[in-house]
Amino acid sequence: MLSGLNTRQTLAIAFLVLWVTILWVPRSADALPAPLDFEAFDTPNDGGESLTIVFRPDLSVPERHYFIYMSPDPGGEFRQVAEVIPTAHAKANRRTPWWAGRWSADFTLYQIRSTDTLALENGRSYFLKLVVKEQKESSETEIHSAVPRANLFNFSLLNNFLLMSLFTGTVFLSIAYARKNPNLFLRRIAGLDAVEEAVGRATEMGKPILYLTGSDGMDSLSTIAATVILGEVAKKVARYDTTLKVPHRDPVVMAVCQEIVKEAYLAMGRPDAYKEDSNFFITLDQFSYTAAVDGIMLRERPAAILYMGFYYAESLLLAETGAGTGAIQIAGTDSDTQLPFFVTTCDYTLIGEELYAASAYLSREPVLVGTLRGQDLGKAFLLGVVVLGTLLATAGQVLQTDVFSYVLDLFRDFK
Amino acid sequence: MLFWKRQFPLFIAFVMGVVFIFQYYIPHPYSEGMLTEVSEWLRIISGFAIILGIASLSHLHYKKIQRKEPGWGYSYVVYLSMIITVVVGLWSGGKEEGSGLGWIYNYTLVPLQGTMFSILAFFVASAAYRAFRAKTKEATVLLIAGTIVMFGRVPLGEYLVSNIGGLAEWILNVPNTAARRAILIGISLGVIATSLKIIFGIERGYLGGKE
Amino acid sequence: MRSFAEKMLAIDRRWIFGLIALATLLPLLYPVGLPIRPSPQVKNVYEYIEGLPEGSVFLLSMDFDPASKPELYPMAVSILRHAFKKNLRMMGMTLWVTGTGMAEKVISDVAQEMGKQRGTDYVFLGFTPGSSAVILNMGQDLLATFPKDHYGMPTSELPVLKGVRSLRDVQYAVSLAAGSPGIETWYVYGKDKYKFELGGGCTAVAAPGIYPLLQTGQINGLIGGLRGAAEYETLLERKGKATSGMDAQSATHFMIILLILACNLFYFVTRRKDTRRR
Amino acid sequence: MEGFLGAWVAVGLTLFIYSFLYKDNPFFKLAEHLYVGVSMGYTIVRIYYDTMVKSLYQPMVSEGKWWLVIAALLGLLMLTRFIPKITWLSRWSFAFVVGFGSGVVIPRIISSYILQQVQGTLLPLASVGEGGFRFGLAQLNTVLILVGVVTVLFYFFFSIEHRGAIRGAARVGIYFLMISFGAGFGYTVMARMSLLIGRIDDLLLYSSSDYGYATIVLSILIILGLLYWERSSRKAVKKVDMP
Repeated sequence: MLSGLNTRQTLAIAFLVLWVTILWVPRSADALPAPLDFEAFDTPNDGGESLTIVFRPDLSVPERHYFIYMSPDPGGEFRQVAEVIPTAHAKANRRTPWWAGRWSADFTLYQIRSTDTLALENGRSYFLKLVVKEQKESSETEIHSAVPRANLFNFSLLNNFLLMSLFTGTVFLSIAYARKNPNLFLRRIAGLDAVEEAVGRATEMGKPILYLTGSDGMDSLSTIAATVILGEVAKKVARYDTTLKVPHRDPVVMAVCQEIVKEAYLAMGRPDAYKEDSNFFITLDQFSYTAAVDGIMLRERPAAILYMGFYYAESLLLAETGAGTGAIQIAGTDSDTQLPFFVTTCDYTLIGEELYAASAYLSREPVLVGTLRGQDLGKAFLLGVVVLGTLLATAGQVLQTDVFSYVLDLFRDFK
Repeated sequence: MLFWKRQFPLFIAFVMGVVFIFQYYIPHPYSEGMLTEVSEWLRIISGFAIILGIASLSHLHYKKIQRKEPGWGYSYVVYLSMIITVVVGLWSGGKEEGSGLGWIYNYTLVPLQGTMFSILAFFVASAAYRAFRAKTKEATVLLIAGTIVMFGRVPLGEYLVSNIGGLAEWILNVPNTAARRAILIGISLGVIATSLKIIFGIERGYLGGKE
Repeated sequence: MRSFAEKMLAIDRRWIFGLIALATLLPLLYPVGLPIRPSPQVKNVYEYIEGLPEGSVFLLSMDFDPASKPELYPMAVSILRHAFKKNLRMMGMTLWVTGTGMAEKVISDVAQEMGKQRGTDYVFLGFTPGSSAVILNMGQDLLATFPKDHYGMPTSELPVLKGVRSLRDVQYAVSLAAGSPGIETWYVYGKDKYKFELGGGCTAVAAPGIYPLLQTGQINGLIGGLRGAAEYETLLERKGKATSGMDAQSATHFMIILLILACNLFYFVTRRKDTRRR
Repeated sequence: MEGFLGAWVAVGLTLFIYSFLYKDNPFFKLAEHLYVGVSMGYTIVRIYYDTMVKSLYQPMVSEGKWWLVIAALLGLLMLTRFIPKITWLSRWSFAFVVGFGSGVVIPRIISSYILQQVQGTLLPLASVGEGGFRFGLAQLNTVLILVGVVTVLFYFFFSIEHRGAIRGAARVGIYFLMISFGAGFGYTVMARMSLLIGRIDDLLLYSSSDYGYATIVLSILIILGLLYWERSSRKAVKKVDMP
């Protein structure tokens, strides 16, 4: 009977028989291979109460499920703590930079975290195994143990740390350089040249200057920059003998500004002209402060209004009222969402970083000018990174290689 | 004595600054706990500082009344409304649900806040009328970008010009993103440099006088 | 001509304020109903309700306070109208104590308008503290969580709740939320466990944060902001507050654009004269 | 009843504030001073209960967090500003607050303002797909963003003179800034208009009979009040002019 078949038919039958055998013969649980390279360890770079497991899944079999079982003692009862979906891994892998021990893409990672129902104590041993299930069959790995710990340094943030150190070094070197060469060039900042003009105009008109320090507290750097500029403005005000009014939204900022203005008058040799209530408090609330300051603008008609520091939605409510009174308006803010409103309503606006350059520009102190030079070096560096990095990324894409990611990862934000 | 007046505050700022730079890189629970704790302390400090604010505000209006400055009568309104709110608030035990304090909040603070905020709508228009003039090339660019975005974000705009929404979206996502990114990078360097100056005692203006 | 243009350039701001006020007020009083193209995510909510058989149990949770009223109140009105029109069994509630009064008002107003009876066609369960726990309890035993409705009627005796034991008996739930507890809470503690379909509505500011839930199918549709509410009104073919609100939006935007065009026109008139004189 | 009275108060205050759009007037002044007073009173109540009682007193007494004494002391040092001789003690608190703010901000701003912004820019300028190189709209956008970031950064250089190529780059940067400001302005208009629509909607609601026509009655009263005020203030001006 078989003789009547040609080779192709024979092969087909043989194949069929083979298949049937594979499907027919009952297999033991061991037939399902245990996942390769299973490991469990303390999750690195974290605050503890967490463990991580890795293994190499067989991605060619999508119906295979992987479960983690855990127990606080090796002989005890193992509870299922999670199911791991192996394909979800590729994304997660990018979350760790290469210098903090990244696993290659064929590994799957899973992080077990302490939750309300599952407590992982730091310093205690836990025993884990991985169970693979496919339909009714299952197999499991040998048991691994791991101890969750709180770590002392997050190596994922190493690039952040290095940038911080690099920039700190640059700033100090620039300051040292500026001390030796005090006459560094500074480009013109139109808004700050106008401060002198504004103070002069206020003197001529016999009207006050209104100065706002922004809406943030003293722990915000924008506010600090604003108070430093206030010191310089107060010096000019003291020299010209004009009135200065600084309404406040934060009592701490008010207290600091009182010190600063007092110091400015002292420095100008006019301590007698200093008035403690040129800095005064209105209220903490955003819009009642705005209403009150708008009222001050309409009633006292200041000759000049300076807005420095960080602002929120009140920016336009203040600046447009000020524009209506005909005062010279100079703004300086690093709140990027409010910049459009200041730019459209004020005569001069210091944009972003210019706010931080202002104190150096007004005082011309070598140390401050030096830091400005440091900032410029920092910018030049980042500018180079952006251009070269883009070229590297393009090269990587064109050459279909991942090798440049070792450089590019240095400028990625990891958590 | 001069040490406590001058150097010690600088030392505090230095220690606080350095500790909280490093805090970021340390994932240990103690480090995280310290951050939350000190943030709480800051709240408590400003809680006490509010007394300075109350004093300043009361002093300001006291002087207005005393000198009979124009509009001094309104200073009584400030005192009265402040005292009434505090009394009602203490009476309500600080709770707002169905209490007098809640009533004050819902029927005075909420509408006042909403109204002040909504005045922005008028100011946006008058600011646009004044500033969106093609005086210079820069102003022209600003005006065109602003108009397209305004146009593209309402049904009528999309109705009149079918793809204007996409163009508005593009302006927001491409040139706007680029400029904002550079602004943020610039700001960050300014902030870091200023922080360093404070931490290392180079910038000490905020401490005021020399004595 | 020139002096007129100059005058117009230096025009008193109050004229502009007046124009903006008119551009807002008139469309609100006399809505035009400019065509609005409904987006798929709003359509999904509408079509799900449209597809529910009469007598299905529908739950509307109004999780917002007066601060978000302009955006979420019109949504509540439209959805309620839709549900009543479809003769669904309507359950209203809120997870925000500050929103109780408003939720009660909207539900009784719309019910009165549609001629629906409290207790037989709809029930307002009101507020009970606990946020996520409330949802979990409702999943176990709805009547025990709300033994009485907002008006003090025992829920076990209400005809509208006949046969309703827990959230499992709910066919569709919609959370109109201004924050947390809200859509996410309903998903995590409700839909995920008790397997009813869930839709959402939120403020425009919150919408980008809710979109991921939509993409993963955790909610079947989303009504975002005043615009979303207007789209729903369009689908329902019943123009209301949101549509007129969108009209007002269009009108004010165009008023500003017209003002900008006008000021540039005046500006060019004055400038041309300047150059000629030179 | 509470709601009825509340509606009248809310409508009155809303209209008082809007009257400011006409000009500064007694109604606005009243609302403004009332707003300052109420907000200050509310803040005092909230700080007392939320900060002093809940965050300071209770944790110290019932949870034994004795170290909060230090925070309280730093807070009390602020109050030395009332005593001129020891005012300098308040500097310790300033230094604490300012030092904390300066330290905390550095690594965080590197993360969100430097790394996240730079990483968003580092994208390939060309993609390689099935048909070889491709340079589509997405890539054009990438190039534009790169150009924008670079030129705007040039604008921010302070210590080099803006001449020649740098001047050119900075000029382009200024255009990018202007587009961004225009777009930012236009983008915000919508949100601001929604607020106004919300407010006007409320006023329309309160003009119904349920609320005793509050909006209509109060509007008329305020307009009459303003007219009276205008007339009397004009008279006052005339009197001054007379001699």
